[in-house]
Amino acid sequence: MDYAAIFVIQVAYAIASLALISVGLAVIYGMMRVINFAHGEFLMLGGYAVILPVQAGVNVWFAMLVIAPLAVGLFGVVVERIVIRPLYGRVIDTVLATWGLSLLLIGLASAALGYYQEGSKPPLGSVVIGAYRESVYTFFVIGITAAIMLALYVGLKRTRFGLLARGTMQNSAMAAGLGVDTGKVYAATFGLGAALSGLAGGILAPISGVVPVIGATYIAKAFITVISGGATVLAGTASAATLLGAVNQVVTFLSTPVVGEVALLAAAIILLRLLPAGITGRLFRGGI
Amino acid sequence: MSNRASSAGGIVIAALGVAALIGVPYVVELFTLVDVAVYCILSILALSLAFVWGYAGILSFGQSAFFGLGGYAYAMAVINLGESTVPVLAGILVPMIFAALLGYFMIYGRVSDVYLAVITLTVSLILYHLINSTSGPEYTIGRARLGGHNGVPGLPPINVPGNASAPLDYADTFRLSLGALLLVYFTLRAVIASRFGRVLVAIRENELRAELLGYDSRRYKLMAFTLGAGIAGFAGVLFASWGSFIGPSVFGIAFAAQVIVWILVGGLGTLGGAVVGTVLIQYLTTWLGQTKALPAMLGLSKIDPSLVLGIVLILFVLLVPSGILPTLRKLLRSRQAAASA
Amino acid sequence: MSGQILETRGLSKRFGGVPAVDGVDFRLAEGELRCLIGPNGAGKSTFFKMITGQLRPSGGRVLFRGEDVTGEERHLLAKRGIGIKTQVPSLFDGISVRESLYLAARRFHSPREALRIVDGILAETGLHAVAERRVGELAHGQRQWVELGMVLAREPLLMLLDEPTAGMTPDETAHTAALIGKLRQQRAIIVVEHDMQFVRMIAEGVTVFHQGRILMEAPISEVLGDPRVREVYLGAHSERHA
Amino acid sequence: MTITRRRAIAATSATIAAGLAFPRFAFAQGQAIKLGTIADTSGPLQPFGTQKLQCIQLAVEEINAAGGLLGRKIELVTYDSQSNDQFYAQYAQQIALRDRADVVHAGLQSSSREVIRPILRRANTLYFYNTPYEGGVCDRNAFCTGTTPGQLLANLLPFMIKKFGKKIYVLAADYNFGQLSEKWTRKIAKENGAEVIASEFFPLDVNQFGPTIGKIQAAKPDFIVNTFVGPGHAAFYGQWAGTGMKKEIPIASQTFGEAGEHLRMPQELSEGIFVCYNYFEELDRPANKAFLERFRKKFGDNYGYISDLGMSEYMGVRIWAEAVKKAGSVAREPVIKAIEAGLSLEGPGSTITADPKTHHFVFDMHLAEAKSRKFQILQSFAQVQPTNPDGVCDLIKNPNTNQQFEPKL
Repeated sequence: MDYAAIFVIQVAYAIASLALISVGLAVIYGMMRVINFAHGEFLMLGGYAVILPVQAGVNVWFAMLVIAPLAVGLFGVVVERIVIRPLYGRVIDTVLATWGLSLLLIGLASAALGYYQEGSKPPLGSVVIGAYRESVYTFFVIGITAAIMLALYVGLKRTRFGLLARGTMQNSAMAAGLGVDTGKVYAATFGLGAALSGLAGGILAPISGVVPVIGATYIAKAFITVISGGATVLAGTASAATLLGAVNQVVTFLSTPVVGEVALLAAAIILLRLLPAGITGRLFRGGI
Repeated sequence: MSNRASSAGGIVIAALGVAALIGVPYVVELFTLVDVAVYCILSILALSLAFVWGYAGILSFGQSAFFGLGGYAYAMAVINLGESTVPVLAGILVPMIFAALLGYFMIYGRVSDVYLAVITLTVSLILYHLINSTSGPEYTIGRARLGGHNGVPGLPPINVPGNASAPLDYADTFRLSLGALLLVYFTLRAVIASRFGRVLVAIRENELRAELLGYDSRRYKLMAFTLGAGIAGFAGVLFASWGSFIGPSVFGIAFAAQVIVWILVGGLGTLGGAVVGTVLIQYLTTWLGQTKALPAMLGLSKIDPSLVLGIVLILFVLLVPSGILPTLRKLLRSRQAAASA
Repeated sequence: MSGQILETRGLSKRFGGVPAVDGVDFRLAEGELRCLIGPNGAGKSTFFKMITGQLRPSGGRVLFRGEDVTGEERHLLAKRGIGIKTQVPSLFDGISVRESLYLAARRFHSPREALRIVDGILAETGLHAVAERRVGELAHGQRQWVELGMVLAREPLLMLLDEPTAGMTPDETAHTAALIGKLRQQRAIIVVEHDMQFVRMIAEGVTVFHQGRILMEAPISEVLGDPRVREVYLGAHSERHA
Repeated sequence: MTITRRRAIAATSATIAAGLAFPRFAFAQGQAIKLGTIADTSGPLQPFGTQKLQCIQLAVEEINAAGGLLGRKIELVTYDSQSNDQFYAQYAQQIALRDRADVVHAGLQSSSREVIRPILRRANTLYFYNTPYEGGVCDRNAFCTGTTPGQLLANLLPFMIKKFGKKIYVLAADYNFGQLSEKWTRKIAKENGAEVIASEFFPLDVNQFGPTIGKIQAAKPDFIVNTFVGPGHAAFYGQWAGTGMKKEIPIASQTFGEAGEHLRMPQELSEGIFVCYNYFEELDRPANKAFLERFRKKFGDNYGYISDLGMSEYMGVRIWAEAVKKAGSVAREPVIKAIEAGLSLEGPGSTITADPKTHHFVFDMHLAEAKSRKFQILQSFAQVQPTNPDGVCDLIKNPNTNQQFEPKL
């Protein structure tokens, strides 16, 4: 019975972490149709934006919830200006340029920081569930992911920025005609996606640590989640993360982490064959 | 005019190639042969993607997976059989069959360009994870262990067909690799000039129109994808034989990225560009693995190769999007025009 | 029945619940030339797309020469002998005019035959001057000719022409009208047109589409005098400007 | 192309040589002796590769400073394999065929060793593998100076079993090192009346251990034995402590601390982990103190930690140099014969002595526990013999043997 509880918690955690690592990518892809191949490295930067300040004595929560999203978000705005903007409309070129950015960031991080795993213990301690113990931080990750998704929903649905952004993405010429500075909206949207990635990287850093190539362990999963989810940012990410996260973790419990990962990827490919436009391709047309 | 120029170019390339095949082993030292051989082999891989992406318009971002499958198929077969003729064929056929299945899935499913790119890359990563988790002794094909992360070391090289006790030496390996490169290059040129190739280009330009004219674009694309996989697999066979080793890193994201950088740097939509890009970039990364001069100049302890690859990729996309070869041709042409004016 | 080259029965297409084509029964005889007219959004292009396999019908059937071809693949429909010139020219921008025409002709003809057809079309359409240019470099009117030429090169039994004269000069339009007049000797043709002058030049039979349905089918003179047609056009017109 | 390439290479090697040249000695004319090495100095294995390369550099520099070998200078030829076995294949060919190195000291992961070992054997280039590993390599062309399970696990496991109990849970890296180490663990456990109740293998990029930690709790072992490799696996320690299991189930590791993990991790994560190596910086020996001083002088204080990984490289180069001196030649055959004569050398951590039959070495082993970011030595075992299961490897009797022997269960 206790083992069942641990099992359920771990499945919920897998779903949450999948949604967490995907949501920044989903915002950028869903709203701008830009496939950001440097997404994994945005997560990596978010991780360092927590680990390094904490070593310098900064409070871990402040680093995680403020520094990481802010730093990576600002970086995203700069990247949009230099690399993404000249390539709008050239989907493949954007993929290649962001792939280049990804390699560049890995190279920079390994030159500057190396591969020394600092290691840290997740804050918040542990709880006892029957004969088992579970880290409280696991619950924190599940909770904060739900909070992020909710905040994003409200933000895109209810705020002026959300309205402008959605309008610009649907018809930029029209939005420009109405006096919207579409350049700013694109930059802000990319920045928002980057900030979410930074936040996600920061939240995961105390668990998995950070090394320059850590992005590679996230990137395939994030892509698959976003693409399986389909056109809508939130409903897509949430539904795909739920399905794939559950498949991944259940199989991992039954066998090994590797088989779990393969099951996730295979499930996604079958899904894409059945629903080429993703889970929400048909259901939530025009939603978020 | 341009046709005549390009066929003249072809004759020059062929002549130089044959001369190199015969002459080079007598004049350069052994190691240079070994080195040039691997450049030839990787160029064959690049050519396969240059064809699939540049002419058939299929964004196969996981092209290196077919290279890896070819290498692994060769490795498994040659360890079991000893003689290399069947393993070489296996190394070509296995990736082709795999590509035919995967391609059927994607192309007949009418998966869009970008999704196809992500799916091929993901399939490559799946293979990476799968192969990487086969270290245990239970993963054995006949007498050959898949080896997981260890890879499959100590492979017997390709031998003179039918005679397992006559493995190719370094000079032979060089001749085989260069010969294979020339063969693949000219075969692809012929394919592109054929009706099949011309229809492929038409499909790349406008798939809908090609279908409205009665061409079954999916069949053409699947055939091109499968052919490309066979060529990549062939390169994988040569690579495994060359290094006596094949390991799971050929399925990794870094290697997949490299192949794309080669094409992009050389010039998408050309065959020669693929070779130029491969040689340049491969030379650069190998050199970075051993140089001390450049980092010392920049005051760094060392330079991470991915840093350089990243910068090259970004700069090319932003500044030289058509790649080296087409840009050079354009420059040359405009200079000729200026001179004749 | 053997006289019909094309027949649709209750052909329908809905986009997210909104009907674009709504139960259309349409007949076209062998060798007939018919014009489709109707305001924007009346469903004409959607109708064409279902016949050529670009869209799968939500309901109803398409019969070509008496055979049910509903939902067949595009290339198979093309193989049966249906050719279409789309509303926005669908071309091979990166390759030359001659190569485009050759690829169109070569699909169902031997190389020698294909070359002969290409030369004929280049002469007929006046494209020989730009035969070696890349299609992407041509002016809009010329692009229309290239597409028309590609449809002709295949020598289809049924030609669907969606606004063939859009963007053409009056001279070119007249030339097109003459060409269509000549072509109809050998095959059935459906033309979607807005230009009533042009319609009058080429056709006697007209089908009027409105809101996804056939409003009326009659000779051109009758259609132009019909109050319903006038209302549809003027109504739609005033709505657009409201 | 060829010409520019050669020029570039010439320029490169010149720079390498210039960096190492010692102006104080005028070496006898005659070519320098070439010592080739391939190290993972970039990529995820960089913390290991850097340490290993530095130890080789120090050893070479010391030998050159003392007048070189046979009056000739040693020239170090270095390649960065970028944590990629594919590059090992490429550079091994290069070292053997182009550089024509007299000896190669290279290899970190067992997978990289198995890539280069056949290449160097075919090229008749003498090879030293200076890394603790899973044991069993039997190849006359190769010498292995690292510890083997017969030295490491055979001392660590009985200690753990006596102290904590008989139920063992194994966590290991998923390649030959981890796979074979797990086999050895089962064999040695059985010999000591204990039992491996479960084993899990992880590819090197795995960094999430939630489900595994759940499974361990369900299995309730008396202790854990891990063979973790690389930065991804290091994330386990934080997750383990985060679950609060740290105090419940002790850990013995075959690799912990080898990249100085205990120095960088929060103290509570490393506290109480048991290890057994042939070298620790903490060893209280004059030779060790002098070595560390020389190392710090060359590389500064901020180098991390030197473990048996680095020390094996240092000793590998040293014992090869000793053999060259004894043989009076740098040629392969005399050098092999010199070592096979039972060559012995006093080093910073231990006296090491060649085992002629297996081409492995005998040395002192030390069992230690991580305490306050240091290793506290609990017990030492003098001159422990290397692994040679059932004495199957005998290179004196069967010099043509070329395989890796595995434990029989």
